Amino acid sequence: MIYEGKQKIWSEYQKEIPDDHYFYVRSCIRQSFFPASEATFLDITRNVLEKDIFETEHHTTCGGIAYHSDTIPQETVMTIIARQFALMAKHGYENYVCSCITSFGLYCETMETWREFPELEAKIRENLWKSCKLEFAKPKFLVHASDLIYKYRNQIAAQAVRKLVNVHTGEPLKVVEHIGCHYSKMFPSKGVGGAEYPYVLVGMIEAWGGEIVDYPERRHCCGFGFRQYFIKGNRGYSLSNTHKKFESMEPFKPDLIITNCPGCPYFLDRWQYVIAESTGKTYGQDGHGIPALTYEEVAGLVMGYDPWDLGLQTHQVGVEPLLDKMGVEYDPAKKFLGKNGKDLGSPVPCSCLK
Amino acid sequence: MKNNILIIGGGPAGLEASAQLQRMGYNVILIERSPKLGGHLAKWDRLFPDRVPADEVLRSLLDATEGVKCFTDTDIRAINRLDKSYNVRLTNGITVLSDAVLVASGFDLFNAVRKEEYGYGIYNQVMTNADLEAYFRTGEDRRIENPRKVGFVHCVGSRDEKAGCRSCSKVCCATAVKQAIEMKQAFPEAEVFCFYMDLRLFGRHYEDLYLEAQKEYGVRFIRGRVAEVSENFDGTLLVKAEDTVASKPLKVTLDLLVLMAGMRPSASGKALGELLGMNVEDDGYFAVRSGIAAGQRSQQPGIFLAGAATGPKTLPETLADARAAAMEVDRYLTEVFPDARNYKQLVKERW
Amino acid sequence: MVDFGFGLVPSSRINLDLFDKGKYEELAALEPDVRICMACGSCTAVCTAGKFEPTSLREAIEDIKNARADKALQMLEPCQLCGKCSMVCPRGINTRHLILSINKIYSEK
Amino acid sequence: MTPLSYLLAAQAEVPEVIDRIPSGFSYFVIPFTVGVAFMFCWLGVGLIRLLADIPKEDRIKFGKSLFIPKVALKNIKELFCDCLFHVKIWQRKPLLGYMHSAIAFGWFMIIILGHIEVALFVPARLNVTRGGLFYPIFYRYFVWMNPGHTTLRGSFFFFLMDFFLLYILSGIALAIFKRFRSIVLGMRHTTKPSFADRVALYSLWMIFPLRLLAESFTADLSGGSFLTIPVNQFWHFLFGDKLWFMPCWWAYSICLGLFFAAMPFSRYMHILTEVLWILLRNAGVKPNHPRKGVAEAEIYACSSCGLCLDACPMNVQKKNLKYSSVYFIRFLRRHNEKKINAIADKCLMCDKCHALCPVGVDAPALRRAQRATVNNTMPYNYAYLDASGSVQPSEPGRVHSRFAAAENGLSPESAPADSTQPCHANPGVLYFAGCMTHLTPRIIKSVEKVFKAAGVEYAFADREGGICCGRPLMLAGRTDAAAKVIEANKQMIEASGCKTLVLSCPICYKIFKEEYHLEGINVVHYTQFINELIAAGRLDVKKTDEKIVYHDPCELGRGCGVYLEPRAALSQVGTLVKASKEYDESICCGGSLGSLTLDTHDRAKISQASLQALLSGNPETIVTACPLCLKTFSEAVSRGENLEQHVKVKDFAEAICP
Repeated sequence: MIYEGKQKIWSEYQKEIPDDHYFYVRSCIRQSFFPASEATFLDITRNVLEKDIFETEHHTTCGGIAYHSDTIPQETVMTIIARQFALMAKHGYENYVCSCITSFGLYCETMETWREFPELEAKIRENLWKSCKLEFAKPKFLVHASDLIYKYRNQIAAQAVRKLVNVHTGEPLKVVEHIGCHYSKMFPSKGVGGAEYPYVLVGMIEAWGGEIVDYPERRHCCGFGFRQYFIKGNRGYSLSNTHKKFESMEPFKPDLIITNCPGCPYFLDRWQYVIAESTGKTYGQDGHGIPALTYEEVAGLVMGYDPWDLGLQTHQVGVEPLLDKMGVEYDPAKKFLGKNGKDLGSPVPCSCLK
Repeated sequence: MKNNILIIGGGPAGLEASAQLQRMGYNVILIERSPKLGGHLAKWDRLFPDRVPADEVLRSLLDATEGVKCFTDTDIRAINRLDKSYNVRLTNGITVLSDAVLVASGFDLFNAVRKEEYGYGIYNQVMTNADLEAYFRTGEDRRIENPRKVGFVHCVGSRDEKAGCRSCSKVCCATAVKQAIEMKQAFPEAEVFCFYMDLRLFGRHYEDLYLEAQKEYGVRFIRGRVAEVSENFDGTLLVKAEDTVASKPLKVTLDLLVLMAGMRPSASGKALGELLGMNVEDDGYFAVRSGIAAGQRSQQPGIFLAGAATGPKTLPETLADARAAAMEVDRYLTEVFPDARNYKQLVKERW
Repeated sequence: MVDFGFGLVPSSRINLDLFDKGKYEELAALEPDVRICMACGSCTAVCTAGKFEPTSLREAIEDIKNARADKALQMLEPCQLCGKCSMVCPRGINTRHLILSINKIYSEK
Repeated sequence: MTPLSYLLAAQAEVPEVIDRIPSGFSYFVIPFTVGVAFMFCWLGVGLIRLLADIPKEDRIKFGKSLFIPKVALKNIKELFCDCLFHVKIWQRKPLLGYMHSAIAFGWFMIIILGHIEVALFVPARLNVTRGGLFYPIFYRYFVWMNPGHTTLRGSFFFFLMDFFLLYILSGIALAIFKRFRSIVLGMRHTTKPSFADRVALYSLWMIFPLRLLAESFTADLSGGSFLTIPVNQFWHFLFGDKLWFMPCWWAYSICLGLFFAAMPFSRYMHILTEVLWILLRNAGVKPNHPRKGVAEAEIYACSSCGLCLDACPMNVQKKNLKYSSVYFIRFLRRHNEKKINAIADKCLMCDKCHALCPVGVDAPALRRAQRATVNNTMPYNYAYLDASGSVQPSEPGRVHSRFAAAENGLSPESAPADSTQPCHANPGVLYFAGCMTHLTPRIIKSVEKVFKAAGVEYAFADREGGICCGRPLMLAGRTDAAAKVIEANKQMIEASGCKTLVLSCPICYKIFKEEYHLEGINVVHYTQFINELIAAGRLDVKKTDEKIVYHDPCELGRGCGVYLEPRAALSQVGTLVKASKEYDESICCGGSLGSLTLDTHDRAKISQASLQALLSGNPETIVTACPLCLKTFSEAVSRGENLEQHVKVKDFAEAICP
């Protein structure tokens, strides 16, 4: 691997990311899978970095999951999106940041479609007015939440209490980055670093002291694939997809996977259990599996957040070995206690995956 | 009276046209922007289909240019058209009053870095056709150390609209087959794969080359464009393509991947074209007066074109084109140019 | 082991790393013409057996080169050795001997 | 000078011939006796082994055949014609025939006459215990002519013995000459002799000159005739009264002994095994293995004469001579498995070596058997053949279409051309084009044109394509697979209810005729069928002055013996010119399916040679009656420089009905 070669490509795919004043929209599934990640994002940006990140409870789903499952007309999806944009404008913002990659991809796709087919845009403008009495608007800058963390990566590093380093050996942690497919594969120029060698997560890892691992199947989808997962008859493909990625990354012995998409950490995490349970194969050291974290969780870890506040207990693959490696102090007894201190109930221990 | 003719570009087309026009008695000034004459030919080792040494061909081209005024390391600073002639200021300070200008600005090899998925410049074991020729010339390349499995990717930067080059570069198929053979000659134990979309082996003896590669060297031809290359833990390459003949995706681990970078319009040629006010077509190559009947005349009277400046050409085609251009220059300078009174009318009729 | 009602799906991808070079060289020594097929498909188009069952020498050659000799053998089972393919092959491949040779080399257990 | 100084005085009471040595033995006979005894033992063991290898029913068949008068007569005739007179060689190369018959028949006669003499004059010595094994051979050494009793009887035998000796010697002289200048005897190629061959050969060359020497030395004692007496006198002239003749007899015996001892390991084994082979062949016992059983007799019957080298179409390239039948058989004898397979696979199976073999060795059949040992066990899956008939097809329409004509019974494809013309009903004609004919649609078109013009009502068995006839599988040695295909075709044809089956491909024709056993169906090649149509006046043909040469396809000519019908028909439409090689000497076109390994380049060379032979009479048109030949020649002609403008290649039906 020639690092300079990658740098050259990264330099060609730099998108403009405004520093402040964003209208923030959440992700449907992240809110339920990893709710602490979005909270962490808001906490870091608002409270630590003191940025103006606005959110409203009136925003809805973008319709992306329905769209990619072929169950919603395009015009409907576009009108939903137009409504989100209109909400942004209504609150006086022109920078739009979303937490979800599916949404991000769909927004990019929709904006491109409007650009190519202005008559469609006119139609949506009309739909929006008819249905919501809202004024049509488009964001000036559309970014993904990971773009913002990428933008702030050095500030975060400056305020970090630890690095992505194995405190016992002093070696940097080996980190696999996994980008959501819809982040830049559809529109390489819309992602930091493009589609082939995306830099958005690599930049964070580099800034926070980790070592990036570039494995052959790095481009592969996490396995979600919408219909591959939703329909049980297809679920084997979803699983096989993830299996292929783990087989490919295994020789590199990664300590950690960092992701920027709602589905990816979920599937890279949960399918490890299913693979272990159905084939007996585990990845990572001593049958522990490889933790797959969101970028907010990783940012939170380096910034010294309590792992249980970051929601790391919601992962199937145990994060304790990673925390130990990083030298993060944690109270095992509090792992399954809620914010209010009440016992959430702990899952049945899994014998196949430690 | 001896007319001055300025020839821009010291590659095979420029050299051949210079030699021909010099023989006809014209005063030829050849300029070349790089320090060395010969263009891409000077960097190549052997030429398809018969694998003759490129140096031999270049030497005979250079030998024939005895007496041509030749400036290397020289570009054009400014050019302005007088009545009939061109006043050309060169970067070496010399000014030439030229009655005809022949542009032989050639081509650039496609910058393989731009096909990001192939990882040229990123993966250690990926190289281009030009790199491989350099290896054949010098025997040195850090990437080549007794490779056991070698792949050749055809059409890198050719027939690829997303890479901005829709057209076929014409020479890469034959080059790939030639290099595959040479690779097998150098490393008989190696397995060699050629990934192609169509094999465009149109010229004389090219099909023989293809047959030889299959029959004598066991080169495996796989119909399908390589879509993705990754680096394995051990530094080998994981290459993915579809075998479109088998209708199945395919993967193979290779020790070396050679990208057949195609022909692109010369970037410096383009800058020159802007100075001369010459039109280029969508594909970036110079427009000609008529693709069939007047392929060596530009759309500007007195400015001629030869070689790959007007699109991808094989070496014999380039040389033939250069000779044709020389004939055209001669015809212009004897039939059109001298008649000062009717010059405009003649240009209208005969250009 | 838990049955989730779904599981890993075998890959249909050709894996050239599984290609048995030694056996292929044995075949090529027996019938060198295996090397020169250019996949034009003439043999498949005229195949007498191919009217009834999928039979294709072109595909069988491809299968062998793609490390799927088992498929190649299966592909050639309906062959009647009638020789029409040898008549139409533009490269003059000795098709019948190639078919026999493929059987000879790859049916060996 | 008294040449016969030790002549005894005439003694009337003494018998005419006196047993000179009472013991009837001399040490010099030992080499011969050992040699010949060894040879007989070898032969005996071999014969027992061979008979043991033959299946029981074949053994019985063989035993019975010897007593069937018709077969016995044939045996005798063939033994004389083939083994002694070499009639087949005479017919093709008279000088070579003379050479062979001189040695074989001459030697045979000398042995017979020797025995007759012993039987007449010293009958007791015929007993094996009293030297019967060697006495008749060395008769002249052991006896003393009573000069007083020189009668006509004796001189008659003396004359015959000298005559046949001279006859043999002339043959030997030719043989020696042939070794150095074979072309004079009509052989372009000769075989390379092995070591045993050389030993046997040189001893054979020496045997008869030494016999002449030995007998001439003793001619004044034991008698002689026009050859031995003068030579005897010459020796006396040279050496005086006393002749020291023992060395000659020793040398003679040693040479004989050497010859017989080397014989089982040399080509000369054929002298004896040929007899067995003829008997087995005439008994109708066929080899089913390339080396065991009957085949053993067959391969040892090969004389390695090398006539097949000249016959082989592959001889256009010297490098391919090594694939000729003679070497195939040699390697079979030597059990050289690798070479056997390579040679077996290369052959075009044109059958010319078989047709021209003086011994009638069917090398192509042996090659087929050899191929079967390798290829017959290969897997195949013809389940689809069953699915087409009684079993419900999985994809209706697709499988059914195969034998549409046959399954729907005969539905005539063409009405008589002219309804006013009396229709010579030829009911139940089924035309089967075959795989290859489908690659040469001009044949189908012409055949149908002929049928239409002659008002033949016919059904087309495989208009939409059928299955293979099975012959190519057979040729590749895949006998079991072939049987499956044959069965499927047979069902189709029998179900059609046809009376006549017309085939335009000789490959199909041969197997349909030989292996299908279609009861009540007349299987004809279209050349025969069309010739009949012309002869019966049903097909009008126009005679032109087009110069036509006819190429005999291997499978039709040598394969099925059809030579005359196509020529008879063609002579009605044009002028037939001769080819330099025709009838059973016709050269394969090179496109034969028989060869498994011959490459296109080598095939092209054969096509060229075949074309050259055809063009020797400057024809305008080459006509052939085989789709393979047609395609091969058409391509060869288009490859040849300017050839295409000079000569057309036509199919038989095309030539008849242009």
